[in-house]
Amino acid sequence: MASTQAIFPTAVAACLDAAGHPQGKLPDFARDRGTLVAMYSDMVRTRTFDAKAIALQRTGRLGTYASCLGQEAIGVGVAHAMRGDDVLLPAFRDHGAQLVRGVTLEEMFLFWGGDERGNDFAGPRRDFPVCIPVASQLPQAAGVALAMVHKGEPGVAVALAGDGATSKGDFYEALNIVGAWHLPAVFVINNNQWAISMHRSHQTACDTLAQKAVAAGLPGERIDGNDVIAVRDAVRRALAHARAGKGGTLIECLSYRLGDHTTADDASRYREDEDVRPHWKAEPLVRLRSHLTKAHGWSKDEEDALLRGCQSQVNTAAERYLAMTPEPPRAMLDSLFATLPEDLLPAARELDDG
Amino acid sequence: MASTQAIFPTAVAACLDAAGHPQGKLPDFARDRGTLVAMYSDMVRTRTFDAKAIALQRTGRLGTYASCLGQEAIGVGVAHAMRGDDVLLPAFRDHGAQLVRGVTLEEMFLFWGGDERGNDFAGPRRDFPVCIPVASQLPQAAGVALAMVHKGEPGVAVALAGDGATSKGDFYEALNIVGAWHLPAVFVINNNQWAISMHRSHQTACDTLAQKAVAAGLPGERIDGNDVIAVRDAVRRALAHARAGKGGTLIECLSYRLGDHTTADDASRYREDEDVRPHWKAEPLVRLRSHLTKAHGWSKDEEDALLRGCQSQVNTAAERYLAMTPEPPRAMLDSLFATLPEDLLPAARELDDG
Amino acid sequence: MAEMTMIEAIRTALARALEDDDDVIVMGEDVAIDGGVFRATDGLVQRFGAARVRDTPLSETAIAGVAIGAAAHGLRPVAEIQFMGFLYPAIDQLANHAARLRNRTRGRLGCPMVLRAPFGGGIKAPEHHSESTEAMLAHIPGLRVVIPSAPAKAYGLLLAAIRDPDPVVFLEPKRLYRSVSEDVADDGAALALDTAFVLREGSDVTLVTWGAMVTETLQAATSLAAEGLSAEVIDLGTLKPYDRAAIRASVARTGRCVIVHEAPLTAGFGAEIAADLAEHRLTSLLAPIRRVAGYDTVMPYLRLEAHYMPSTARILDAVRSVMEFA
Amino acid sequence: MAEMTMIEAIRTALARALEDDDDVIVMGEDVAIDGGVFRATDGLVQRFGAARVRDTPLSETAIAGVAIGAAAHGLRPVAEIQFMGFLYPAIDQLANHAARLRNRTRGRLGCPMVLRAPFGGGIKAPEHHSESTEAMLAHIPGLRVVIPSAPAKAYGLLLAAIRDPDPVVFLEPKRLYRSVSEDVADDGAALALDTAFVLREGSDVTLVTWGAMVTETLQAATSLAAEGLSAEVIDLGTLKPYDRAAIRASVARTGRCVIVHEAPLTAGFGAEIAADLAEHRLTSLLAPIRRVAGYDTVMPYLRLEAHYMPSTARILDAVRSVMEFA
Ligand SMILES: Cc1ncc(C[n+]2csc(CCOP(=O)(O)OP(=O)(O)O)c2C)c(N)n1
Ligand SMILES: Cc1ncc(C[n+]2csc(CCOP(=O)(O)OP(=O)(O)O)c2C)c(N)n1
Ligand SMILES: [Mg+2]
Ligand SMILES: [Mg+2]
Repeated sequence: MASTQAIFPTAVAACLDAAGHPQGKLPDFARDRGTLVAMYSDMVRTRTFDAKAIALQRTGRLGTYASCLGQEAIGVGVAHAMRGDDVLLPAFRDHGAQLVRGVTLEEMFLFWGGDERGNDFAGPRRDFPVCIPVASQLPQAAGVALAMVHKGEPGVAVALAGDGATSKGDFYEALNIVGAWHLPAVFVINNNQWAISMHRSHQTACDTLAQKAVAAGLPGERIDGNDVIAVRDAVRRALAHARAGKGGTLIECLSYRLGDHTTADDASRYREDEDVRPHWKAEPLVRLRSHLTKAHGWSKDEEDALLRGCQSQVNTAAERYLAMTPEPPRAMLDSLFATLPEDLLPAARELDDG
Repeated sequence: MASTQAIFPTAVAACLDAAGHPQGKLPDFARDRGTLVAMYSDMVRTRTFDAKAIALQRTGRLGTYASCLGQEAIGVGVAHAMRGDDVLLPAFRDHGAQLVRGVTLEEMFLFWGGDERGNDFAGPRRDFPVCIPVASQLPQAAGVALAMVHKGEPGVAVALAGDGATSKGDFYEALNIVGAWHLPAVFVINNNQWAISMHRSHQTACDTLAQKAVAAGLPGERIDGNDVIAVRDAVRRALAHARAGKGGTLIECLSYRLGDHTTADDASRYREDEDVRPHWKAEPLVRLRSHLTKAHGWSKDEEDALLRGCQSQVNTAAERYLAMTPEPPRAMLDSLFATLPEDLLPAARELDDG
Repeated sequence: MAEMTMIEAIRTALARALEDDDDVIVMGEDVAIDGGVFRATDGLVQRFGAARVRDTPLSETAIAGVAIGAAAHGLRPVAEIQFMGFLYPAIDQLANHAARLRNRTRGRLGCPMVLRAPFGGGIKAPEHHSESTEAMLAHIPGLRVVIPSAPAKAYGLLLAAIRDPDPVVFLEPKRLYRSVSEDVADDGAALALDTAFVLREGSDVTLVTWGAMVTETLQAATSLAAEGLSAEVIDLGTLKPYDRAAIRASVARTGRCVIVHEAPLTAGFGAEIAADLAEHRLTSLLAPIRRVAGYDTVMPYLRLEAHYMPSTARILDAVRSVMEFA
Repeated sequence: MAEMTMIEAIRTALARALEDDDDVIVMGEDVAIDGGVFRATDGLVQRFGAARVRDTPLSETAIAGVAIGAAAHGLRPVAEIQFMGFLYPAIDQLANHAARLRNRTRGRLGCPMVLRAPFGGGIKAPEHHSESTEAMLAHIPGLRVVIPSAPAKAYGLLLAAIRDPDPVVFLEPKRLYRSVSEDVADDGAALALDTAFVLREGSDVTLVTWGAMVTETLQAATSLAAEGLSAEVIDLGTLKPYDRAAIRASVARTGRCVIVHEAPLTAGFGAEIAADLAEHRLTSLLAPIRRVAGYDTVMPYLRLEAHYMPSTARILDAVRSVMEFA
């Protein structure tokens, strides 16, 4: 029972308050200016990418896009806690995590622009592509963890999912098998309070999402998802736990979806601006910037340089993406199987001719 | 949090110990001799049916059959707690519950003998037929509960499922929607320790199955499933709770599968006789009989008469079942739709001719 | 009569059904306050209340299972799966339960539910938002599969589906949601299920299709007419059970058949139609039966999507090849 | 060489694969100590240990999803679904992930998994234990569907499936598990996938089938021979992608085709074969293509099951009707 009772404190672990004041002693890594600046920079880069992606979509140059506005700390914190030999299984709102893992901005534009090459990352070769069917990446994460155990690799499978995802059977079956098989897998829930139009309070009668870990005999934790230090620290601990052979963890990160669900959504249909406004006060970038400024002398110049740098990186990547010619039509067949079966030759010929 | 913390006591509620001694004050209904005798009789009738079904299967006169040996108290206790306007959604091992609900012995033989007419109960017209795909009856129970609420009926949907069923996504999705929608549904888990060859300890890392209710924000309870009084009492309370508009409950009943999984199974492949033997000491019939004898003067004559009565009822039903001619082949089409579509006319003709 | 898009016609039919029958409820992800991601249910919760127009948690298995339980206990649930690519977790409930409940209880319990799902590509949607897996569903005995191809048909067929005593999967070609409008009378009149629609009469070749591909198919027929070729265009309307008689009759007259669908070729529903003709109208056939279908691959992401979708040109090529056949 | 039943051949192939390649793991419900409900994995856990032969919790979605994740990360999982009727909850993972992973990552991640499932009726099993839904799976682009029809084929095809770099659904006709035995060499030799087997050569009519129905089909061919009719019998072996060339070539010679399958007629896989012939071999056809298939209804409970299963007599009727056709 020990493991399951641990989650009952509904307290939300945070390292910084909304104004950026440390809450008690910070974790070791968070006392290093360079580390904090790296995390901050990645959050800014993520937000810059996000804004550009929305702009491209609005002008018809990108497909439907899911903004991560206000949730940058989760992806960035998670990926900063991970090692190269871990594997990330992202959902569709985890741009920050993908960027930190080494997926390039150009690859990300390609993916959201509707080009499969965007999933053929040059960087984290074993990371999974974005997963669209909600929660279906979670059983796969258990499978990756199983392969790691089997091969004696020291890695951990880390999957991200939303609050809505916790209602799916997949989530639960995966969590249960992680528990039953004692697998090195960490599930991080981005509880951004919304699943399209459904508020978290209607998604489940649970007080917390972390308590769902109780159903699998796993430890669950609640973290302030606007606090990148807290996210990273919680994931770091969960990864160490898993790497030590102690099994998986469910981490609920509390955040807020400041934007629409996707560019195809209009959140004003189901929530008021007044509901959203207070959450701007708690958003993750301001918080870490305040802390950096107060505790590490982060300057206006540094900030400006960072913003300019991110903007130019993102613009360059967007230009490269836009300049890239689409694949030839028969690319839709070429990677379906390792070797094209004969059955598909007529289609391949048609596509070549067409 | 109150609702979810309630389950943490791992204590198992029981009214009688294995020797039939009352543990504290018995619930009101359990002080009435007639009520106890009725429950006892239903358990004996269930066990008699069970033995006959196995015998018929062994001689090729019934299909594969799932014995409920040792688990009679669960079905009988559940159904005795229910009212006529409740709806039962049974799994495949809930013969006791079906019998008490009014499904006839003959209908049950028909079903297990491979005849759909066995599901066309004359008695509980709104109860569901036996559900084979594990856990798939649970979302349906939520749907029945929804219909009851919608129609202003005072009923509760009661579904039975096994310990293995609690690993399925269906179980969890159903439980979650019962919680989220506050539906009058009660899920009773027959934790008979086995899912075919998998012991409960491998099915999930949870210490209890009742704690899985925590994932849905529902109350969960653990009951001694060999104690028909305790089962009935727990279900009675859960039904009252649901009828009062307070929502659903998950009840874990601890029992033991004394027989093979089904007549197609050979449990000696995966468990030792020594593992099973101690559980015979806790089985439900002996327990209630001891209590009846000690507290209510249940006599040897009464016992003999009961056994004889059950035997003759079961034999008569079996004979009627065996004498019943199968439906004509085209019955396989006649109830597929409310009205046979034209598309099926050629098949109907073929079946009529063939 | 009012001019409506297909999405408006669907909404109007849902409102009509909710109005007419208290047992009708609407449920699905985002169907209430948001009005559905395509707005099919816009305004319904305001009009009929949150008890009858219900947002579900994000769980497709539960959506289908709850609909079944509710239907068996006397409601007429109209459940929505947000996109057909997310329907797979509901198939177990559909195939193992919805489609069987009446049969296995020999009529004691019915399952008058409708499962709506937008389907098909061509709107440059993200991955998994463009599937056409109607053939998988049409293989399940006991299930009806209905696909409207225009606003008035959507209205009449949806009402028929809701009133039908058996389970219906109602697949809505999302490419047509807003692309065409026509006059629709909100008169509560249902259209007959299991009956094909002849969209255009013709004598030289029979074109059979359903859903969004009626657009390209009718375009092809128009082009052919300009060339002096008379194409009959049949819209199945109901895929299972489908109107074999209508197609056989048409092909008996024309002697030629081209079947058009967006789903992958192999084991697509076009195969069933061709097979039926190869058995029952072989001697009428003057030319091979051609299927113009999606390629046997995953619907590509949006940059290549247009190359996947069967085009008017591909239909015309196929028709010409069967016309030239001798 | 040893005489083996199909279940023994499958077990032997699994042992061989486990022996040859450390990345192969076997997983499913009751596959370890119990050796599988049909004993396909009997003795494997004792020989290869509980880390490689794994009992899973009762959760088919997880079984498929775990297999995908493990395959993508370098293992070669052979997962078992206990009965095909319980495969539906795995379809989402199969269709939306297993079948697509290589394509959507442009080859970066593969999915070399095998999902085994016993299928088909005729053993008087309980409800939901007798399905044949191979056509649904064969419609999914990117998936291979393989069905053996005899012990040696089961051995060779299963090894091929396990070694294949792409996902394979391996459907085992459970009616044949113990009904026939033949010599099987445990020589580690795989059979070619995607290639049909000509079980019997003939010149008058082509009978196409797969799985357990080879029994009745061969019986029919024998009866026909006694009447002086020469039937060619083709066993597909792989349903997707299937050996269109072999069937077209046979029908080009015989001019007549009868397709036999146990699954319901409508949108069954027989439709695909007939449709392919109606397009590519129309001029060779001397008679209508007949499909002898299950009726479009739910497999009945055991008392009526025999009336559902396509019988030798029904096959003979169909063959006679195409032979008499003029
Ligand atoms: C299985 C499935 N059902 C429905 C959808 C459509 N859909 C996309 S995102 C979404 C809401 C997801 O909510 P949540 O899990 O909280 O993630 P968030 O969008 O908030 O990041 C829905 C319903 C889907 N992608 N997958
Ligand atoms: C979804 C599904 N998977 C597999 C099976 C095969 N099967 C039948 S019973 C069973 C074990 C069920 O265990 P449990 O839920 O504990 O019920 P019990 O048999 O102990 O009553 C299995 C795996 C099934 N019926 N349904
Ligand atoms: Mg969310
Ligand atoms: Mg059990």
